[in-house]
This record gives sequence, structure tokens and C-alpha cells, in this order.
Amino acid sequence: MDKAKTTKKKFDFTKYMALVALIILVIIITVLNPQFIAPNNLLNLLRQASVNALIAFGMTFVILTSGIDLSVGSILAFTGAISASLILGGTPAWLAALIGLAIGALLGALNGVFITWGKVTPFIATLATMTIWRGATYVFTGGNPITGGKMNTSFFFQFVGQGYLFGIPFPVIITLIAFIICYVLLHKTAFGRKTFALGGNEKAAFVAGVKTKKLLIIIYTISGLFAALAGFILTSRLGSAQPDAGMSYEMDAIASTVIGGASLMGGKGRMAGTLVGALLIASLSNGMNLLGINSFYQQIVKGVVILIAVMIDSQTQKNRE
Amino acid sequence: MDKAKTTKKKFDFTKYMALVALIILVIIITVLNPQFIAPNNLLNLLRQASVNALIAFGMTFVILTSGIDLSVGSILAFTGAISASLILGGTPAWLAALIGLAIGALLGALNGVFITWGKVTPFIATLATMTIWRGATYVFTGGNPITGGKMNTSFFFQFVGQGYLFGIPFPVIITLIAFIICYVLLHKTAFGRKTFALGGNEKAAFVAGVKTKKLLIIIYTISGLFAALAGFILTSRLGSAQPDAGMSYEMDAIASTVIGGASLMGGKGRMAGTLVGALLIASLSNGMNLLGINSFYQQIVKGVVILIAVMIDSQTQKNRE
Amino acid sequence: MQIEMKGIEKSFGTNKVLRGVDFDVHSGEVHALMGENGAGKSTLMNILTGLLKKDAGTIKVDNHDTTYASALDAEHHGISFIHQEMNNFAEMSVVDNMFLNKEIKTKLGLVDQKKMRKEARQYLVNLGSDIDVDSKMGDLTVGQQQMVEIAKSLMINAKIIIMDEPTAALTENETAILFKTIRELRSNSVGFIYISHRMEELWQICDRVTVMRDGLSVNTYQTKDVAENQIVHDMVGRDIGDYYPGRHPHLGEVALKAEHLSGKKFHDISFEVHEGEILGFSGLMGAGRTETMRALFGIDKLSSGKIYVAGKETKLTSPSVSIKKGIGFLTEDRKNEGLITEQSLEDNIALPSIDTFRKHGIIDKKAEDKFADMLIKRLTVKANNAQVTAGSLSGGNQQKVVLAKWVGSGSKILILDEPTRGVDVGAKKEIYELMNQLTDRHVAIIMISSDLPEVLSMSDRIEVLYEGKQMGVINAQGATQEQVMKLATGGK
Amino acid sequence: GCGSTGLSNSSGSSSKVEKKAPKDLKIGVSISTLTNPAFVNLKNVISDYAKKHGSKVIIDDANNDTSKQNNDVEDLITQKVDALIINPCDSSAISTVVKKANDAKIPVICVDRSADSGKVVSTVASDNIAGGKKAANWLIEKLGENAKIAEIQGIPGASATRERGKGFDSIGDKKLNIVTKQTAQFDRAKALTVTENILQAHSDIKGIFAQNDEEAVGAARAVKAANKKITIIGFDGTLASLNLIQKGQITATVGQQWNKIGQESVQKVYDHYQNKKVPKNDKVAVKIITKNNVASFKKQVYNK
Ligand SMILES: Nc1ncnc2c1ncn2[C@@H]1O[C@H](COP(=O)(O)OP(=O)(O)OP(=O)(O)O)[C@@H](O)[C@H]1O
Ligand SMILES: Nc1ncnc2c1ncn2[C@@H]1O[C@H](COP(=O)(O)OP(=O)(O)OP(=O)(O)O)[C@@H](O)[C@H]1O
Ligand SMILES: [Mg+2]
Ligand SMILES: [Mg+2]
Repeated sequence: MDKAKTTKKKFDFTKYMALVALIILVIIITVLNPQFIAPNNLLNLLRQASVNALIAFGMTFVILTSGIDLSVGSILAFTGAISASLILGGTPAWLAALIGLAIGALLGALNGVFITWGKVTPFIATLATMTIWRGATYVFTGGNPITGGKMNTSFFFQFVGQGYLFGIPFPVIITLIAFIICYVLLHKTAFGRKTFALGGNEKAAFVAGVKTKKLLIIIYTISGLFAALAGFILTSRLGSAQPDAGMSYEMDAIASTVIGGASLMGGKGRMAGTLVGALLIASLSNGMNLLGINSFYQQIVKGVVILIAVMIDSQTQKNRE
Repeated sequence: MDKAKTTKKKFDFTKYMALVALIILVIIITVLNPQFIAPNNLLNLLRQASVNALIAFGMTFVILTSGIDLSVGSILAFTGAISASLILGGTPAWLAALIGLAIGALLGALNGVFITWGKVTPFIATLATMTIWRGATYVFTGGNPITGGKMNTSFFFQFVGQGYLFGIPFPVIITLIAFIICYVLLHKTAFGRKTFALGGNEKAAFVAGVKTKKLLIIIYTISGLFAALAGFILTSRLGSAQPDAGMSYEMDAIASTVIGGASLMGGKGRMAGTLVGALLIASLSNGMNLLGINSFYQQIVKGVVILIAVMIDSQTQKNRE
Repeated sequence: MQIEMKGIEKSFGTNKVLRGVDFDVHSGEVHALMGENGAGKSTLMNILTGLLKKDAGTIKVDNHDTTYASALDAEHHGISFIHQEMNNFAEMSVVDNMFLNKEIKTKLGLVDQKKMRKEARQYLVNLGSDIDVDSKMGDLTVGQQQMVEIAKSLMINAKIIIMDEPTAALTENETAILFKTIRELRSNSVGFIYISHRMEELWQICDRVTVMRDGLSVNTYQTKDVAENQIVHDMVGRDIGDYYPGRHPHLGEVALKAEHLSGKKFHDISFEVHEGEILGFSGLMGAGRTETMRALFGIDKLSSGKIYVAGKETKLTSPSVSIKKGIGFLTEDRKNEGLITEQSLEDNIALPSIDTFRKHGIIDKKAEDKFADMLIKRLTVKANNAQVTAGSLSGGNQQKVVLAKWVGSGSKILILDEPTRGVDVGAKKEIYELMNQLTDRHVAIIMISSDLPEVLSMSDRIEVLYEGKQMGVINAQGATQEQVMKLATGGK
Repeated sequence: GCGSTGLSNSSGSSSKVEKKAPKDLKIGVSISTLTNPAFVNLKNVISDYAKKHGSKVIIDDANNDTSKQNNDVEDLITQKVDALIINPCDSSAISTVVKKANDAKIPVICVDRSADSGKVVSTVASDNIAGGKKAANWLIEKLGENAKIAEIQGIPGASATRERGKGFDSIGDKKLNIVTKQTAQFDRAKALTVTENILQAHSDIKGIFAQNDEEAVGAARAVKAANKKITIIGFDGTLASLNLIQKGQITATVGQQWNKIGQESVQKVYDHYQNKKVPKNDKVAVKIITKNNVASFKKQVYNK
């Protein structure tokens, strides 16, 4: 007992700034409109958070390596469209989902290849693929949403985005499972250690025998995979694959990750932080809607909150040093 | 004479990859549609390039410091709206323009303050201000374009975006002057040297007496200023300040800069490269319009061209080492 | 285990770095590898451990031709490489650093944090170290980090351990611990390849020494059979005599006076330095010398104290102010704070004085070229021209470039923090001569050095710090190492 | 039963509507975007009309993002509004929340765009397909069959783009010579650039169909700058374009009667709560606005 105590570090308050910010936000909104914490609204909120949270989980790995993935929104739209059209064409929904995920992973891997073998910085590589896959989505869909037909009758398809399990929206359950997997992967496995190492010092990681290129490709694959998962859920929620789905979702995902304490310089970040960040952003939108705040002002408030959250974090970090 | 020769480096082909890419592109488009190089179209093209080029000039300074400015599009819209409403309200157009520029510079400086004193990474700081100033623009305009009235009658206002001088569109002339100023500033002055030094190694630059915080603030101020200048020109070209003007212009500006050889890691970049990058992007859009390429495919082509241009650049860089 | 490298060659582009090196090492010995900066020592080791591919030559391990595919491969075969530049992960914990890429896993495939912690602690305890395995690597001192690296080598049961300049950043104390460890391991038949620029260590710890020059192995000796002169001669290809040129100071006015300086890691430091004087600062690593000077120069915050430059009280709030007052600062961390490695020598040299080249706001490029060329010549920087990147130079030459920029900015007061760290003997001597030239021209120099012979030979007076406190000042003339060490370890 | 697994977490049976007066009503409004003047105007009409009758309104702006709109509507449902007036970003994507509103027994009125599924009390909309057809016919009438024209399209995938394009192309593809179709994203600046380039590539076009008025305004500026005479027809009837019609820079637009659309949509809510019969579909006529009728149209829609 005693031994364990000495090895335990003292409670590090600064690690929980995002959580503190979230709690403060929740309290403020609740005081202004108690409906906010009605169970029904909280479930709504969680469901609303889920698409962004899933993307942000993948983004966390990417950002840990000091990378960035701007293409998630386009991958989301592209894979959503493919899954939807497969379902329309008679493919069983679960198979269509799997194919969508596989393609998402593939497109993610392609990002990784451009970045590692092509030596293009992540920002530019994924900016380019963002444009390409958005264009491809338009070409594939002819600019039309894909909807109707078997999509309305497939229980699996409907259930993924709209279903409930034990009274909890199914997307929320998926997000929770994804969170646990990502948490374990990042914080409890060798893979996660290598990710941190790569982000902290790529050269040293390479010298230590980490296959950095392979690792990076896997990480972008994960990001693509999660974008596709989010895409399938969104398609199911909307009952339709929109060619312009997911536009600028990368920004919310990045913001969630950074609010959660990750550094865009790499090597620093936590899965739980990202989850908190995603919840904060969702609470903000949901809360401001409940408070009936004019949508123009919503943007201003959102920007200010992100800025403050991150500034508090970086200030406390500074004091710690 | 002899001495000058020995200090001269041998011709470095790899520095001109972007120019080579531009020339190849121009040749391809011209072969497919000779109208492309009609003087009239070239002037059109230059005018179309000017807004992005101006933003990209400011962005070049920012990127050289390993920063990024995502807020340029919002600053463009915000200052454009303010200038326009001032003109409507009876302020002389030149004064409205100056006020717009001043506000742009101020908002840029604010970015710099968040980044230096607030210790927020440039990506997040400008992501937040991008959201904030976009929201502010909507609030200010109520979501409506600002147009009509004195804007239609002011010669100065009309001339800035639509006028010609010696047969050359006035925005092109402004861009040319801005280029010369930026070129000199970056490559011929102490300010430019310090910018490179800061981008190459911020700590070393600080120890060598560079006032890094002040310099960063000035650089973001320049970026804001150029965004505002681009905003005034765009407003004049459209005869109206659009609340959603400039959306995602940051991406084209960043792409221009990187195609022109700048590194997002900082310390590397050239003003002439940025100009070439901006011309390349404008030629691509203009050319594809002339060729009547389906707009869906236009996006794919644009992404592919950016990717290839940057990949060639990074591959030749590698060989050089 | 026995390793034999023969005729190793290696080029980077057109630059032939190794031109036929023979080197061998076996279990139970410490074999030193000496040579000037850029002689190719690190490159040779990178080849041995699979980080680089050789162009020609053979490597025999226990008489079998061997090429390791990667550092990991070499480790699996019992060869561990502690690099010259710390290859660690500052944001990660000590355990995670030690077990990176060789994590202990539970049956579920997850990392077994508990077991890893226990083992890590055990290895460190065996080395006599009480480092907290949960603390962040970046929070450790350089010496502690070095200990972790050694623990890592032990962890893989290394038969041969390569140490590339391990003591460059260690305190005397830490060095002693390191040597004790090496001796113990040697008696357990571990072999060492030991790279260092510190001559005296040859006779303290090494059994054999191989000297390299310009990509060739020149000679191999038993250390007990060879004198220092011979080694130095082999290294630089000529006799350089005593490389401390000696001091003949002519003191002028007080150039800089500090009164009661206090800051984060130092308290109530007062001193003065005269024109033409070299004031040495000695102390153990972590004594707060660097912190004092960083705060004085305006890089960090000074919490209290007064500074007088040329007799006038002056607030040095930032480096730019200090530079204007004629102060220059050669930092101990050359790569991160001294140079912009990607940029040219000229850009680096001109940076602190760039404002003086303005002509109507535009930089006078010709004047700048001349300025850089002149300084490169004067400080005998070995470089093809002023346009090559600073990063392409050897350590000693990089140090001269940093000196050049401060000389060029017209510094009347120069603070040199570890000016010869990682610099070979030839270059060392040139730097000492430069310091003498500068003081002859009335420049005041403050020199922080952890190298005792250097402090004793090159200072006029020596201030000694211990745990952020000033222990006393010694006149260097006739002072002994024991005197300094006594103060530096807190004794009175 | 199947316990807690299923597609819905609420259940119940329908009941008769309880009568409520306008002043007792809280109406949730979800507008697709407030950065397009047409929809800003729609929003103003709705909120003015509702406030005039003493109802409370909560307005959300979906920012042209289908999934944000779904979130918005969910949040409105949470706030227990009495009725939802939804101006969908997309007809198919809105359906799932319409069903949610059905579950919560909140009546839904769709404006400008319909919902593909789910129960909607009424859809009040201009007929975009018909509008596209009208534009094509008007151009044929004006320029003759097989006249060379360019089509400037809207945001790819947006329903307005699809429907207006579909209506227009159904006639134009056969009876007009559409030399190029390019997108300008419903954006004035992009339309200006695209039109400049189109004029370069096809200097002999006689007409332009712009899928919204913002694009028409941009096109008009390019045409004016190039000193050409080209017939331009837009779509929407925004103030900016009506002004240019008066000046002769835009020839015509397919005018939507936003005032009627907005007022009707609110009135449908009132009628519903008075248990009056409400028609499932209220197609508000679009009409071609030219110099001849622009003044009266402006008066009617904008009161200017
Ligand atoms: N990756 C590389 N690419 C190009 N040149 C290199 C590379 N690594 C080393 N060199 C060059 O090879 C030469 C030998 O370098 P090396 O690092 O082996 O020297 P060293 O003997 O270890 O010097 P020091 O004592 O300064 O550590 C130097 O001139 C160096 O610039
Ligand atoms: N900029 C810095 N950031 C973080 N740690 C530092 C920094 N500079 C020094 N340190 C560490 O802080 C401790 C105090 O070192 P400091 O440099 O002040 O002592 P010193 O007496 O100058 O020793 P030396 O110069 O020999 O390293 C050392 O362990 C050093 O590694
Ligand atoms: Mg070395
Ligand atoms: Mg020090």
C-alpha cells in the first residue's frame, strides 16, 4: 500500500482544465435553462456529439504525431455515399457498412502514403485529398443525395443511426465503445506508446526501432476509418447520404482534440480529453440552441469559448513549468 | 568580378519547380483552348488571381514563421462589410477603405497577441478568430449583402476593383505593387531577415536579439492588412459586401504559398514562389472553366494538381540533400 | 563477443566521410575512439548498429560477417548504442522511455505497466540511482537522463555498449558514478566503445584507444603505453603543444557589475568583470550558472538585482537590449539556441547586427557579404564559403560561427557558456586563442565551464556557484582543482 | 415486447389536437441558411407575421448543414415547441427529425422544400422545378430555339440546384443550345469569375440562366464589364436582383413570393391549432419578373 502511494504522482489539476470548463459550461446553461439537463436532452446532446467525437478520436492519434487530417469530412461523405448506394443496389446493410469502413480506411492509408512516401506535409496532403474526395463524391452522386428504397426498409441501416439500446441512442453506444477501444489503444498498448514516441521525437523513435512510416500510415488509416464510421452513422441518422455531408467537420474535430489538451506540435494529448472536448463543443451548440441564441452570435460565442478554453490550458501549462 | 562569381551559387533548378509546373499547365491549357492566352483572358486571369495573391502574400510571412492564419477570409468579409457600410453612410470611399485596412490590421494584430501573449498555437487562435469574425460579420450585416447607394456612385470605390490603368485592371496593379513591397520587405530588409530567422529557429533568433513577440504580432498584422485590402477590392469588384465573402480563401492562399515552395515548418519560402503559386491556382480554375470541365471534376483536378506540385517539390528537395 | 570492422568506407553524396577504418572491440574492455569533430566517429558507430549502410568494408562479429538491419536488430544481438544527442522523449515518463518498442505485455496484449515499472526501478537501483520512474524524462537532469540510457543498455543485456560522448554534459559526481558503473560492467565482461573529447578520461577508464583522422583510423594503442601528446598529434596531424595558450591579462575599467542578482535557480549573486578579463564560472552542473547568465542577458526573468554596464545602471530586459549595450551570449545549447542550422553562415553571423546593414531601409548585401567573409576568415571557420548552411559544419566550427556573430555584433562583454563543449582539441585551442585575442582588445569575457582544467587555465578569476549560491571567488593564478571542487561541492 | 431495443424511445397513440390561440403558441423555426438574402427575408416575414399574432418564435439557422439542422430541430423538440416550421436544407435528410417531431406530436410545416418522409401538416413552397421550366421557356421565347446560352449552377447537391436544374434542363437540353454548365456555388464572387471565363470561352452566347439571384448579380457585373448585351435570368427575386432588373442589367428573374410563403407557413400552424383543414401542399406560384412587373412585385414582397 505504502509503496503504491509513493509512486503515485500528486494530483495534477491542470490536466483537467477541459473537464472544469465543461462543468462550468453545463452549470451556466442549466441555470439559464434547466431543460438542458433533462435526460431526454442529454441523450440528444450525446447523440449530437457522437459524429464529431468519433472523428475526433481518430484525429487524436493524428494530432499526437504532429499531423493533421483535413480530409475526414470528405471521406465521411464519400464512404457514406458508397454505402448508401450499395444498400440501394441490394447489398445487405451490414456489408455495405463494412465496405464503407474499408474504403474509409483505404483512403486514410492513402493519406498516410502521401505523407510518408510522398513526403508531403500532412496539412497539404489532406487538403488535397479533401478536395479530391469531395469532388469524387459529387461525381459519384451526381450531386444528388442518395436516399429511399432499401435504405428505408433495412432495420440494420436504420438502427445504426436512429436506434436505441436500453433507452440509449445507438450512436452513443457506438461512440462509447469506440472511446474505450481508442483509450486502450492509445494509453494501454505498445501501439499507443509508439504513437506518443513518434509525436515526441520522430527521429529518436525511428532510432529506437519504431517503424515510423508504417505507424503513420496506420494512424491515418484509423482516422479514415473513424471518418467512415461517422459517415455511416450520419447517413443513417439523416436517412440519406448527402454529397455535401461533413463539410468543415475537421475543424470541430481538431478543436475538440485541442480543447482536450492535445498539442498540435505532437506528443501530447489524451483520449479522455478529446471526449471532453467533443462534449464541450456539443454542449455549446445544444445549449445555445436551448437558450435561443441567435445563430450569428452562436458562432462568436463558440469562437470565444474555444479561445478561452485553449488559452487557460496553455497558461496553466506554462505555470506548471 | 571574379569574387562575385565565386560567391554566386550554381543555378538551382529545384527552386523553380513551381514555375515549371505553371508553364507546363499554361501550355497544356493553351493547346486545348488557345483562347486561354488571349490578352483579354490573361488580364481576366490576373484580376481573378489578385484577391488570392494578396492574401497569400501576407500568408507567406505567417507561414515563414511556421504559423498559419485561418482567419483571413473572415477578416476580409468583416472589413469589407464595414467599409461598405461606411460608404453607404456617407464616408468618403478612400477614408472607408483606410478604416477597413486599419481594422484588418488590428484584427491581425489581435491574432498575434493571442498567439504570443496568449500562447495559443496559430492554428487554433486563428480558427477561433475565423469563427468569431465570421459571426461578427453576420451580426453586423444581418446576413444581408451591403450594396447600392453611394457605393454605386463613388468613383474611387468603383475604380479600385473595376477600373483600368493603361489597359490593366487596377486590382492587378495593386497586386503588383503589393508584390514588390512584400518582395523587398521579405528579401531585402532586416525585417525579412528576422522573419526567416524566427521561422528557422525561434529561440536562437530571440537570443540573437530579435524581438520575436513583436515581430510575430507585426507579421499577423500584415496578414490581416492584406486580407482587408483583398476585402476592399473584392467588395468593389462585386459592388457589394457579401457576409459570406472569403469563405475558405485561407486554403487557396496556403496552397499558393506551399506550391511556391514555402514549408509549413517555417523558415523556408519565397515571395516570388507565392506569386507563381497564386497564378497556378488561378490558371487552373480559369483554364478549366474555359475548357468547360464539369465542376465536380474541377475539384478533383485541383486537388491532384496541388498534390503533384507539392510532391514534385518535396521529392526534388530530398534529392538535393 | 568480438567485433572487428575492417576497411569501412562511407560517403554522403560526394562527401567521403569514412575512407577505410579499422576498429575492433571485445568483451571486457573499454576501447576509446578519439578524433576531431567530423572525423567520422558517430558515423562509424551508426554503421555498426545498422542505422547507416556502409559502402565498403567488412564487419565481423565473433568471426561471422554481419550486417545489422536496424538499431533494433543490433540490440537483439547485444549491441546497444547510447547516442551523442539524447534520443529520448521528453514528454514521456522514464518507464515509457526505457521500454519503448520493447514493452512488456500482459496476456491481453496490453502493456504491463506494473511490471515495467518494477523492472525499470530495479535496473536504476542497480546503477545506484533513485530516479522516479514515473517522472517525465524532460524533467530529469542531463546526468539522470544518461543514467536512464545506461539502464536501457543493461535492460537488453548488452554485450557491447557504445557511448558517444557520455560525459559531455555530466557533472563530476555523475561522471564518477558512470565510471564506477562502467568498471563493474567491464568486470562482468561487457565491452565498451567509448567516444569522448576529454583526454584525461582515456587514462581514467579506457584500456585501448583508436584515433581517427579525416575518415581514417590512424593508430590503436594500449592507453597505458601512450602519452597525451601522441594522441593529440595523431588526431590533428601535427603537434599543437600545450593547448592552453595561457593568460596575460591587462585589466581595464569594470565592464559589467552585477549586484544581488536573484532568480528562479540562483540567489544573491554579485560579481564584476573588467575589460580584458576572463571571469570563469565554475560549479557542478545544475549549480545555476547558466540560469544566472540567461537572466542577466534578458532571456529569462530576473526577480531582483542590479546590473551596471560600464558604470551605469542598466535594465537588461531582453536580449535585444543587452545586444545594444554591447553584450553577447554564446549559449550552451548550440543547436537549439545558438544557430539556425538550416540557414547560411552569413545569415547566422549577420543576425545580431542586421540592423546596422540598413541603407535607406534596404540591406546592403555587399557590405554584409564582406562582413561575413571577414569574420569567417578571422575566426578561421573551416567552410567553403559563407553560403553553406550552419548545420553542415562540424561542432567546433559551428561554435566558431556563434562566436563570430557575437564578435561581429561588436560585443564588449561576452558571456560564453561551455564554449568548448563537444569541441575537439584542435578547435579548442583555436577558441582559446580567440578568447585571448578578444581580451587583448579589451573585451570582457564571462566563461561558464564545467571543464576544470579549462577554467583554471583560461580564467583570470573564478567564481564558484553551488546550488544557486555564490561560494566565493578564487584567483586563478596558482589555484588548484581541489580548491575549486571544494567550493563547488558546498564545502567551505 | 422487444424491450428497450428499437428505433424509437417513445411510444403512444395519436389524439385530437387541442385548440390553441396564436398567442398561446410557441413556434420553432429552422431556417436552412441566413446568409442568403432570400432566406433572411423569409425569416423576417415569418417572425413578423407570428409576432403580429402574438406567438412566440424561436429561430435556428442550420448554416446549410443538414446534420446541424437535425440537431437544431431536436433541440427545438426538446424545448417543447407547439409547432415546427422547417425550411429544410435537404428534403431527404430532414425526414428523420420530422419523424421525431411526429413522435413528440409536434406538427411540422415545411417551407420551400418538402420532407421526403415523415408526417408533415403542410408543405408551403415555390415550385422550383416549374420555375426552372418557366425560365427555360422564357429564354426560348426571348432568344428563339437553339439559342446559345450558359447555365450557372448552384451548390452541387443542394436541392435548389437539383430542382431548378432539373426543370430547366428538361426543356433547355432539347430546345436550347446550352454550351456550358458551371457551378458558382450560389456565390456572387464565384459567379463573377465563372462568367468572365465563360464569356472568354464562348463569346457568342446570347443568354445566361443563373440558378439563383446572387449568381445572376455576379453574372450581370461580368457582362457589364465586358460591355456585352446578354439576356440574364436569375431565380429567387431578391432585392439586389430586382434593383438590377430595374436598371436593365439583369433581364429577368423567377420570382418567389417570399411574403406569401412565409405568411402562409405560419397561418398553417394557426389553422392546424384551430382544427381547420389544412391542405397538404401549398404550391405558391413563381412568376417571371421583368422590367414590366418588377415594381409591383417589389412592393408586394418587400413593401418597397
Ligand atoms: N546524415 C548525414 N548526411 C550528410 N553528412 C553527414 C551525415 N552524418 C554525418 N555527416 C558528415 O560526416 C562527417 C562525420 O560526422 P560524424 O558525426 O561521424 O563526426 P564525429 O566524428 O562523430 O564528430 P563529433 O566529434 O563532432 O561528434 C561530418 O563531416 C558530418 O558533417
Ligand atoms: N532552458 C532550460 N530549460 C530546461 N532545463 C534547463 C534549461 N537550462 C538548464 N536546464 C537544466 O536545469 C538545471 C540547472 O542547470 P544550469 O544550466 O542552470 O546549471 P549550470 O550551473 O549552468 O550547469 P551547466 O551550465 O554546467 O549545465 C540543469 O539540470 C540543466 O540541465
Ligand atoms: Mg559524433
Ligand atoms: Mg549551464
